[in-house]
Amino acid sequence: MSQATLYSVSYDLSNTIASALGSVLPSGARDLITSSGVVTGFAVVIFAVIILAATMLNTILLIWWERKLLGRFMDRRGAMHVGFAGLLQNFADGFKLFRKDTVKPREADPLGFYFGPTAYMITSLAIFGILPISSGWDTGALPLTLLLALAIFAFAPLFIFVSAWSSNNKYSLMGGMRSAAQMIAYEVPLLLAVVSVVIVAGSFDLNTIVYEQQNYWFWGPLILALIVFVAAMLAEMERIPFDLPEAEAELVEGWNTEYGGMFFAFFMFTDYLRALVGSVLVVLLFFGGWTLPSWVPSVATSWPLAGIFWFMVKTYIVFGVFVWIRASLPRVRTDQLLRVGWNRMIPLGLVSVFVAALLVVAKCVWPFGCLPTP
Amino acid sequence: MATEITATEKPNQNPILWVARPMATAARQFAKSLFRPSTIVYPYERLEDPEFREKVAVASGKPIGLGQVWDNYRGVHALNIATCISCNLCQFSCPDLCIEMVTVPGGDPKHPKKCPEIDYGKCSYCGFCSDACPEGCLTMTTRYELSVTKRSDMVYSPQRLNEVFKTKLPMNPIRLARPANEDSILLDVPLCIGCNACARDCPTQCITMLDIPKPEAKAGEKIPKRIWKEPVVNDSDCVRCGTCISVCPKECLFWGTRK
Amino acid sequence: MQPDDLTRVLAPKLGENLLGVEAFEGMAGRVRFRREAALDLFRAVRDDLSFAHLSMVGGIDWVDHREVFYVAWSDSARQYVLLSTDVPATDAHVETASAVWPSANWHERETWELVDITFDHHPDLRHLLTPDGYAFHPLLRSFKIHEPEELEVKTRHV
Amino acid sequence: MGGLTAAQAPPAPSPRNPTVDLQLSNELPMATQAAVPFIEIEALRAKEFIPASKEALTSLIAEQGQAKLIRPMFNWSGRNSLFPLHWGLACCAIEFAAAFGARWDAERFGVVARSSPRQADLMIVNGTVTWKVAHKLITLYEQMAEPKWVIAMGNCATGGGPFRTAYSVVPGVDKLVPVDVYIAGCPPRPEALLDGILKLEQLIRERKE
Amino acid sequence: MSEMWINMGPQHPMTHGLWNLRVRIDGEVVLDVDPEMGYLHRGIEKISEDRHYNEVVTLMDRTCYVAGLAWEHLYILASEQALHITPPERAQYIRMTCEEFQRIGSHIMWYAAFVNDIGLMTPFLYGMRDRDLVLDLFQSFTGARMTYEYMRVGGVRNDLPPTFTDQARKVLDWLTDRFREYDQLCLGSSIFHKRCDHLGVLKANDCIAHGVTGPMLRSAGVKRDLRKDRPYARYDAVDFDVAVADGADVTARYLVRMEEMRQSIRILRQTVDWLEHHPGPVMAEHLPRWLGAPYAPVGREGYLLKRNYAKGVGFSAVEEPHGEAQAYVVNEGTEHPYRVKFRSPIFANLSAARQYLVGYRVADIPPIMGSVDPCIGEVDR
Repeated sequence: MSQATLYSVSYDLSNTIASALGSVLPSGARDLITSSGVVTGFAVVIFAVIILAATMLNTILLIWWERKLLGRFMDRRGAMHVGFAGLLQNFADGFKLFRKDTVKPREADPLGFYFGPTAYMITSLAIFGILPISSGWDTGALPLTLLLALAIFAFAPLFIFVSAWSSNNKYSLMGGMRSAAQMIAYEVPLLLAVVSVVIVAGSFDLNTIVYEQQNYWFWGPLILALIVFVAAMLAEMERIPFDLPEAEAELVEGWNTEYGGMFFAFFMFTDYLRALVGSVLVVLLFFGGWTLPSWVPSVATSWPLAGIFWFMVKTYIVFGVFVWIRASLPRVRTDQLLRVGWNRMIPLGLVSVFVAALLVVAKCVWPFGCLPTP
Repeated sequence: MATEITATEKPNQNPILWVARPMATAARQFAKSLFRPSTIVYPYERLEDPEFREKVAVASGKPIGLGQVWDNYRGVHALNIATCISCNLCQFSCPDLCIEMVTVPGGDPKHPKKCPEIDYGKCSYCGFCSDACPEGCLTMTTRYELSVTKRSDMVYSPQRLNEVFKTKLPMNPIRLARPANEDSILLDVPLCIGCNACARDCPTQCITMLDIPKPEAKAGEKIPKRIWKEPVVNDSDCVRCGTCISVCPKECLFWGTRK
Repeated sequence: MQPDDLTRVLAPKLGENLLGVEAFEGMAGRVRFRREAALDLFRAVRDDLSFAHLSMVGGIDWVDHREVFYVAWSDSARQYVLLSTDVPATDAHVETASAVWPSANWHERETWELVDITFDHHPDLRHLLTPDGYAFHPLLRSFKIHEPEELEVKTRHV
Repeated sequence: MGGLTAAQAPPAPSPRNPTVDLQLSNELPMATQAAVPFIEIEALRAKEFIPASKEALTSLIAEQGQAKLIRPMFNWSGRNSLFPLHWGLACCAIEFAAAFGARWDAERFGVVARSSPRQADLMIVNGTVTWKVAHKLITLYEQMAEPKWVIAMGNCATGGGPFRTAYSVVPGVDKLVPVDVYIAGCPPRPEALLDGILKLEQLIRERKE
Repeated sequence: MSEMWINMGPQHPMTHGLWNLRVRIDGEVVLDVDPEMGYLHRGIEKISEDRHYNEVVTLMDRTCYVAGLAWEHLYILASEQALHITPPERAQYIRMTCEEFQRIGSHIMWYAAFVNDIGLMTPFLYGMRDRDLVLDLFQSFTGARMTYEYMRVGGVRNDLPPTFTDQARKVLDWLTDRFREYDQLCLGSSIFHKRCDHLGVLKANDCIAHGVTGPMLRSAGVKRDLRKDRPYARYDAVDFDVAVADGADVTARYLVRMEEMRQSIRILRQTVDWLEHHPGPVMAEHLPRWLGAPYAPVGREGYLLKRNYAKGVGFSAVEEPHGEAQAYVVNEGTEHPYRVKFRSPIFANLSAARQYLVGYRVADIPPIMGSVDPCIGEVDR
């Protein structure tokens, strides 16, 4: 049997369910249910559910991971009394927010007020439909995965601004404007960093990009691009030191000041969802995705789902670095942030594009090695 | 950096690589707290628990509970009803007016025994009452957990305070010595009518009524109608509660320095 | 700086409006003046005696009259000075010091609302500590705080 | 020694007062015994890495049964993630902050302060409430979304504290908003605040609607 | 965006207390500010008039809740002057020890709140952790963490426990190391300098004109410290330097406060040594009966009508952690002070808010206000 992929797993599952269902049904219905069209459609649904569940679980785990790590950075324990080592803490938070009232301010615009956070979450969730997490565990042959992911990723400021504006609060409005400004400002360096990776890999397909990293991971030669990418990602994820839109010290809770209950949960959840996207992209673009260096003994990778495992480990370590940054740096100011974005990050990104071009021309660079021959 | 500071130890903490220094500090703290953070896992570990202080707080090398002397913590009061003499000093010393003297069983009907009832919703835990208590029967313990769901549960009756006393919590060991030059109760002799009120109500029974000679009636002078007794205060037994002054109908007792 | 030094400088400026300079422990002295000469005194104290730093303005209600006192600090003499003036309770007003020392602004607002002493020509005489429109002046002696039942607890019933 | 000096050692028992035992008791303080048995499930989580959630859930399901799972579920989530409103009124705010500090770390219980009243479900009134701030407090309370709770922390919030005779102080925040848990203390220790929060969790646990 | 007013407070993460800063902004630029105080006005001066001299001490802890012992010291000094009482020397040293520890505790609290304002979350927890050590120390001899009720007219309530000196030295050693860590987290970060340099500048002239004192004044280069200029207690007997910086900005205030903590450690090492070797009484002898007791059992109206005490006026000024605090106590020969008036340093520092906030950005308000270190309890009283 060939290696299990996400699609094959869901297809098998769908097939099993269909035949089990069909065995107890009369023959006409059995034929309908076990027909290839129904099974395939059912497989697609299962496929989506798996992705959704895995994403949500991972995001919640990511919040737990941040809380525990942050606790240790701060010489305390973090959530620990709900569930094993506090693992159920975020489920409790989620349930509670789900049950809690959402108060809509009287003057708020209802359409934007409810549409903003919902669209913010849905668009961010959609990214996971196209991100590969191991070989075969993806939606299949989309040639422009990276571009599509970044395009969907860039929707967010719009929805943030819509929800901030609709909640009719001065703090929300200021937070929304800051958010829009900084996301737009950092979109350019983000794309420049990505472009340098794309130049080296020669493809927008994330699978190909990972494949191209089999000899060396890109973070070594493209360290400049990595720095630009991480900085821009921090700004896009709105994390310290670039968490100006929800700067607690001056804007009460930033653009989600007026949100409570489920919509606040959407915001909180989506923030971490985007953090997960960021970490995943860093791993995919610069740290070889689910692959391990060739000197690692094959026993580490030969068992099933090893690719997913190592991919998750890398993702969580990358996110741990984000937490480390959060624990040790203060917040910058809006004008400084924008100045850094336009004056430093864009030139650095251009330089990294140049470096990437040199890398392609040189093919082999000491001490990293050569690019794989196509 | 434009700012200069006159300092003995110049803070030579200029940035290295923009942000490397704080990140290194945070990482160092991370490594330190990986095994045992400074957090006290509160309902299970308690600072006032001496065993915890010795085994974890001091031994772990963490700054938990350094410099603790818990016996003198000012928490809930403990009242020993048996030794309370109903002198009201705690009530009068209370700056927050949270102590009320209520009758407890045990006194004689003429002379009911009164013990403090404390409203912890008003008490500011200043310790004046336990400092004032001449018998040491009202002390403060290390108990501090006082969350209730009904406001009226915060009022501790004398019996409830007595229960706290029976639990033998560590109690405040500091007892203040009485001042050397305490004032005494003096008598404004011409005003006294010998009514015995002060001796009757004295919580320590340190006032005795002594007979005084009835003066001879002189011509043109009326002998005042009174009982021919006069209070004499035993200063060594007196706790200076001032009950006698307050019950005196003629305001003839007052504070002063005995010659 | 001694009280005599203060008198030497202030007497020519204020004339009979200077009621006297007394010694005060821990201070350069206590200057009593008539309120008519307030502004002259402030200027003299700040410019001639170099008390450039006004620390405190306060009022005391002596029932029959009210007293306004100012505490100022001199960096050169390293001393405080206390200035005080009496104003009648029925007509309690005095010239503001905030033209001379800007720091008097809030102190005078506070004194105005708590002790009911009006400061003439004050730039911004609004309520500071009490809510807007608060009609009482709590630090007057006639303003009682205890409710009767609260005092009841304290009275002796043996 | 003349004047007032403090005797550090316990004084010799006076003839009138022979029973006062000022020695340090070797037993655990009474408060410990009083507070621990309130929920057995919590007791299982004494150490961070003891798996207690399984037993907790099993016993929950066993006790309540499938049909009654939802209400306990919501109560469980409600009591385990209390977000207090982040504001400081007076002295107790400092102890409130200390409870969130490294030593007591209220986040262990899922208590995370939120600055916006919309996202908070617990208002900890940590200090003296004056009449000037009273209507803002009520506004904040009304801005909080249901379900919401109020803890009156310290004596000023409970009954005005030392300032209740003053002209500007509300004698107890229960005159303004309904209070669920009162914590006495002036200010209460951070442990006492956590104890009050645990008390509130117990209240929510027993809540039936 | 056109101009608009926003209210920062009374419930706002920036305020560190209960006050309202009304800000007129244009985009992100601050055009005007108007602090609105009084949300915590508890009438302490009025309540004091109805209290016994020693009972006012309980209010002093709550007046400034981060520097309770300094305020107790302030009030006690003024009362002693008004009542003509001199405390014994050991009591004065104990008070100095208290005040310096309180300065460290207050400054650590400032540090924790201030770094939180610029978005640094971690040092807040470090600060609270280390401050708890100081509070533990206070608890070991006063019996409370924050509201001590320790000082009395004529001395202090009780002597220090025998273990105090060892524990105090341990705490001082620990804190010395931690202060280095604090500097690494703030000064070692270039983002901190980007945020705080040349921010909230208030030059020396403006400081003096608006009555600004304390670290804000010293950060503007004015070397004024009441402990040196007008020594109270026994500050003339200890050796220390006044921390002065010349930046007049937020960084300078940071540096001044950190240096003050180091100087406090220096003072504390001297006073702790002194206390170890000089036992003695901690309460003045021959106090009047109603004051001599550390409690006030008979101080009610009506019981002391036949006594007359000497009248007097007391004034004291103390270099509190936030600046120069002053007290003015009028003794009219009764058991209650006739009038108590306090001067809070932050009251004056906040009144100059317009001088150091206008022209900066909205994001700069929290760090600037954090560097002022507002403690609203003592402003509103």
